[in-house]
Amino acid sequence: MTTIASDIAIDSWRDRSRQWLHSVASDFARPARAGLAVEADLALGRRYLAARYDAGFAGINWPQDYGGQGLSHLHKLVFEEEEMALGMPSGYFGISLGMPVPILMRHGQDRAFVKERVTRALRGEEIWCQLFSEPAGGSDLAGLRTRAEVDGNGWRMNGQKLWTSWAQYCDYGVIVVRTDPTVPKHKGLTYFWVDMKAPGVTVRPIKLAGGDSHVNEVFFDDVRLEDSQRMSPVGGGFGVAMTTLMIERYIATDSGGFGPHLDLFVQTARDTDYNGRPAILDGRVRSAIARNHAMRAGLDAITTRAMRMMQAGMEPGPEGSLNKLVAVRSRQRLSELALDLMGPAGLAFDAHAHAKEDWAASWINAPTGRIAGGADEMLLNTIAERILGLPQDHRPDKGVPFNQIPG
Amino acid sequence: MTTIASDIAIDSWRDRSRQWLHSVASDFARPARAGLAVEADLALGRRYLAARYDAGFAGINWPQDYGGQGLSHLHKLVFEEEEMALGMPSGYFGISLGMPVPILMRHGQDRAFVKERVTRALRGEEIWCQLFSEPAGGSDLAGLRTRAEVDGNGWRMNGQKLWTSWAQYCDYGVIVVRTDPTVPKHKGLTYFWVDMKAPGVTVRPIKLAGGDSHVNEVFFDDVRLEDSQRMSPVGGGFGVAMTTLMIERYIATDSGGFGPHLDLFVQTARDTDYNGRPAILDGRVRSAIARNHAMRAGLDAITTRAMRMMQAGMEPGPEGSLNKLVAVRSRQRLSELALDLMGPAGLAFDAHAHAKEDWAASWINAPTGRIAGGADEMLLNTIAERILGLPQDHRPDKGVPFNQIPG
Amino acid sequence: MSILHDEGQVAIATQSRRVLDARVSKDRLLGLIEPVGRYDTVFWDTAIEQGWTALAIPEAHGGLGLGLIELGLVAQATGAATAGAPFLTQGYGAVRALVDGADADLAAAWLPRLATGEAIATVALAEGNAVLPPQPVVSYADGRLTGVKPAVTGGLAADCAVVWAMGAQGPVLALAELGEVGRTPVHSFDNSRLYADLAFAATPARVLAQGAAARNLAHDMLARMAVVTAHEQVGGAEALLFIARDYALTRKAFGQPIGAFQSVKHRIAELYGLVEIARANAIHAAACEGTADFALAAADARISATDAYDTAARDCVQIHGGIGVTWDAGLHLHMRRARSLAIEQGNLLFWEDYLVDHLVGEAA
Amino acid sequence: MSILHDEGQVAIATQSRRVLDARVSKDRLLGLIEPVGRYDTVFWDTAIEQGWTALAIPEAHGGLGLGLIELGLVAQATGAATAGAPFLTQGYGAVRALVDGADADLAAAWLPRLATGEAIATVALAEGNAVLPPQPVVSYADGRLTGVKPAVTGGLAADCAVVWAMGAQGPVLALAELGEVGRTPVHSFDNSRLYADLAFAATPARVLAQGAAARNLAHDMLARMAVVTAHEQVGGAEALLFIARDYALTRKAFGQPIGAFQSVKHRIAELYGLVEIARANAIHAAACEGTADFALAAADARISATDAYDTAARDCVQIHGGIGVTWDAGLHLHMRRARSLAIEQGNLLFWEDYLVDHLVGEAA
Repeated sequence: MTTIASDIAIDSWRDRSRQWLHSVASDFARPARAGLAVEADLALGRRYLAARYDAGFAGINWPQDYGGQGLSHLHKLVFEEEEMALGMPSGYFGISLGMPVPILMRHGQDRAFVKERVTRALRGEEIWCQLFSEPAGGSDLAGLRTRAEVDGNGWRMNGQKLWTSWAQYCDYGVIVVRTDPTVPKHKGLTYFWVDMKAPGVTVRPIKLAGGDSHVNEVFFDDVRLEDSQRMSPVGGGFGVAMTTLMIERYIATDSGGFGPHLDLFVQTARDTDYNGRPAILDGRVRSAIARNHAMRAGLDAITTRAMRMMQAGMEPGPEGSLNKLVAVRSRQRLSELALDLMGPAGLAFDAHAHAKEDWAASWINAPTGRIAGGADEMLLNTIAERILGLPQDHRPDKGVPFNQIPG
Repeated sequence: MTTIASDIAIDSWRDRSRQWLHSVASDFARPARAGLAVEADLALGRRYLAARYDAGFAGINWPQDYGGQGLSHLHKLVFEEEEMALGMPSGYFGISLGMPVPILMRHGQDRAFVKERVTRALRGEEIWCQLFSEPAGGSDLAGLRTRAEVDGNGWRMNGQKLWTSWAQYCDYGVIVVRTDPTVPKHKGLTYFWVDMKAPGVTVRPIKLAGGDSHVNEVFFDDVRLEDSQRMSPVGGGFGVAMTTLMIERYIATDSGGFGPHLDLFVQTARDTDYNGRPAILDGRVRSAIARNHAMRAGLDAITTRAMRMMQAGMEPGPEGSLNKLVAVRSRQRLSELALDLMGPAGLAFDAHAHAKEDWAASWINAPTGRIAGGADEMLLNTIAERILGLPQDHRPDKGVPFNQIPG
Repeated sequence: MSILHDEGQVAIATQSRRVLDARVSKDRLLGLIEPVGRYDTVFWDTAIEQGWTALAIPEAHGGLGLGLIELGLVAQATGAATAGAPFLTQGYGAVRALVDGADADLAAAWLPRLATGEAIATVALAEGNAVLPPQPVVSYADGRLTGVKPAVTGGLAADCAVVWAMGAQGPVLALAELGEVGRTPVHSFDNSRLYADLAFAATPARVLAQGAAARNLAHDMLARMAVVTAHEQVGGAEALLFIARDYALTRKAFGQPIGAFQSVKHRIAELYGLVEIARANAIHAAACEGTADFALAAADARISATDAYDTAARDCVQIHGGIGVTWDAGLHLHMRRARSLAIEQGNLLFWEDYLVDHLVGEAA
Repeated sequence: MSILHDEGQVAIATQSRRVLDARVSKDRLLGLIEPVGRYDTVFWDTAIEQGWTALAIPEAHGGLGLGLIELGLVAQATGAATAGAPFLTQGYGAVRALVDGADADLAAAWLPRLATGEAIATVALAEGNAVLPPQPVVSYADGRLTGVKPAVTGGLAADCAVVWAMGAQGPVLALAELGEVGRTPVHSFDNSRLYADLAFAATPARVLAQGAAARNLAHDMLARMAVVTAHEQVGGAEALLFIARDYALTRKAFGQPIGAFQSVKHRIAELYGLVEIARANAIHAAACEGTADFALAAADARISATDAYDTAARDCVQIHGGIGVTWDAGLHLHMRRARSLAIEQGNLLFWEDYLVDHLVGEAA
């Protein structure tokens, strides 16, 4: 990203980051992780986060009195870029430090408690998850059914959440529940944090199409919540949840759609023969490379510009929301084409391969990417409504009290 | 179409048709029409229809006592296939004989009058148009505003119609008007025929994007309609109109999307050099040819099967409705690619070229094809609702009296 | 030819669907995805019991003497059921080679056993990315085959294979028993396809055809297998179309069935178009068996069916949202099968080129 | 480099849009489609008055000494207005050739007149379908050009042209006055582009560069013109995006604005994506002027902009329904311009190959 390199301060920051990362690469980077089962890899990840904390690269854009570095969002992005390049085992903590913990910092009531949680989360000692989606909910956040009723000076929670990433390894979670079923859908929600080890909490991993099980069903059976665990006004949970989702959408940016880099496709196309000559000489393959290159370059330019604007203290444009929609969808097609080109070799499958480095893994997991964190159709609606001001879809449930909506 | 050729009766019919068509080709076929202005071409067309009538090829699947031949729909399709191959000037009468006149035969009250009209229409002496769409209507037939009020023993009509093909050359038309604005939209419509030369009728041609003007605005200013001109029960016009549209959708079938035959694209790709070798050797071009060939072959197979079923006295499946949707959309892209391949030569434009024989003409007129006779989106809705049983779109105007719908 | 099915054909279609609906279990199929070397014996026993193995084998050799149309109808049913064994298409290819190329005793030795399902046959033409390499590396000399054929479909279980190999006077098609052949399993995303690298080491084999005759026979086998595969793909795509339609009718979001949203509704309508076009091509191709149009019709069918199945898998999962990407929902059975069928015996690029070559008369 | 525009650049963008909104008349443009040889003098006078002709010319030669970023912003405005004269992009290509290749007196003879708009320049590189033929048919010898350059943009009105021709020691770039040159108009679907076949018959010309230098300069001209064209295409696509959005908000069907139907709504959202990606690429490319990334960035910009404009034309018309295909509605002004810009100076296939060649380091 030449534009960043042109910035001296950032430039030296990138050097420092790279320097440290390479100094610990032998212990933590991609080669060290090869073939590790999830549990072992997670343990390695915890050690990595501790080391990162001690080295002063944790909570880069968080206030110092929470153990952060007090630097800019841009500094954070630069470090993560270098981190991702080496394939450090930080993925397990991405959601935890990305959404729930910042929300806790902002809305947690007991500051001493908050401070301890934040530190432990930064050191990888504790992990937080985000409990939003539900079986009936799908993309419809306001349709949540999990409920909490007043119980003495606190609350009693019952219900079920779905698609909770890494819940099986989590110590705490943030959750949105219905505290008033008698008001219209999004008005009756409240935001809490919950102890995942508390009695009545059951976590059941869900195996995904690709074969892995990093998402979970979570059941709540008369789980006790203190009112001090509340992080929004009663009935004001929807707003807090939306900010979380916005953060999420903004953090998730990879013009490769979290699949392989285009260089890998070019390599595949050069190494594979088709009709007795390298496949890269075929017009269909060249077109796919060119179109994807142009698309990714555009998304990268959008991200770069957003960074420059943040640097200049400006608000980046809304076009950032395009990234996931466009990139993941294209990754799916490109992965299919790569498998086609590989021919018989494309039939092989390695269950431990990473989606960013293997076409079959990228292809089989692509549909999850198109749905997680906002399905394509939802993103298109968001763009159409929030950016272009087009009308909302017809919604029969609008303004109807939740308990009067036909199941 | 080998399947038809395999049928003896049809086979000999095809020979007879071809024989006659070639016997008059020198007077009427494509070469004879080259460079003719619309009026001259239309005059030629009228002479052709008279000849066709005298030769016993008019109204092929119509009852004999209306001057038809009393043969099957399949016989008709076979003849038209041969006719189209030679480029006979029958296009001006396609709508007239395709929709309005059959409706007149079925629903006209004064049989003597009907019989005379049918004969003259078959001989090309009179042309009928179809007055459905309106400025406010678009794809929404039930939203028509043109109204007819009871006036003594007849009706008085006022309003405006739009997109009426060949109206400037028409003697009569069939029309759907609102006779009761106090009932829900589609319930207040009635179906009439109208004399296009009657006082109060004004026809104004509309120039289209491609430069031609075969469609018109038609204004009705206190036009008198006798009740004998009514062709549906009062308030029962919607049903009759829908049958007309169904006929239309069924008649309109050309896997080339009414653009050039794929052979012309293959020719273009062979004659054009790209990167110093024939463009047909480029994978992108080959892919376009193969995909379009497969798509058209599928549509042709669907049509062929429908014909075989009709022959066997069976009801063809609903998949016929795919033809226009898929074919015209693909024609648009293929035409663009052809222009791209031609390079500088692709920039040239001949205002008199036919869309079926020229890429620029095909490209510039393709959008009209995607909208006329049911826009893509409407066809998709029809397929989804009528064939797959998916729910209708939300329609706020449903069940609301027409005069209470906010403009 | 006729593209309208007669009563017998309609019966085959309904019966094959009915029996598979009754006997194929999604959970059993899910259990076959990850382990290597296993296939759905219940399905295969059914295929034998129903006479599908005998369908396209001449009556003289204990078969039913039926053709591509009937086999296609069965393949459509097996495609809808994501059948857990790959032998039907491969077996048909081998049978055609035996019928057209084998001498009486060889045909008599194998065809009856293939008809009863005692023996399983496959086809090994491709090497690397070449579907039919002009100069195959696997060599034939003195009645023996030597060399490796990669990722042969059904290779882990087949008893014999029709092999495309290089002989002294150019390429040959030879039949080899696989008893002594080295089989290296290929761990795949669709393991019930039983892919194996077959290593021939001076393996005894009988020549079925050589030179031009071998090439023509191989091309005919490819086109015929393509038509069967196309039917299988159509069956899978149609099944996904119905799954998507039914889900869109029942699943609610924002207070209405998701099928009321045009993004879902039109996606399903477009799927319908892809499926019907592919189906029409497949039926047409089967009906063209033996005519001059066959090669072109086979390519039309294969191209539109591959596109339809891949697209249906992509879209049906997307329409399901989160539930669609779970292991247990099993939509990935179709997703995986759509890919494996797309790659086996020639990817889209191969069939596009095959079509254009035939169209402009530069056929190999 | 910077991809954030400074105040001066923002001013250029706003001012150029404002003045064109005020002075460009759709009816006048519609009147230019069918007749051959006419262009929008009001627009061109405006371009001169606004100093757009001087924008990229060195101050030493009476220009403003600005670069691709500024010219790109103007081009975006002219694209939005479907400007009725093609001289800006062509002129810029010629200016670059003169700046890089011409000796002092030749530069001094032409650049000031191009800056003031007294003279109009164009570029004639292509022959047949070759954007930059390795062996051009048009020949250069003894200071004279001979041969025909087909469908040269602006060829009917230009005073001089930079011509790609074959000299004794390989290809050359030469500047020729067009006074005596035979011009055959090409009747086009976008006639204000002023296409003409230019027939050189021993036409006096001055060499700007030869051999490798000529090839490099020609490639640089192509990439630079591609970036300007990309900005023009982005402007057009964005204009269509807004037209579609506004229509979807006002036009009603079935009792609600058509923008409430997802088929329309999502189509417009997808357009937004294409436009923003193309815009980002165009801005990035302009900012890369003179860097090693320039060629690749130019191809990225040209490819995404061509796709965005063609798609926007297709979809915006479709969203409008019947009214969209009328002559008077004028959407076909964009439809036509999207096609003419897609074809001029290299179609999508050319730029795709250009990109891949540079990416894998096989650049010509």
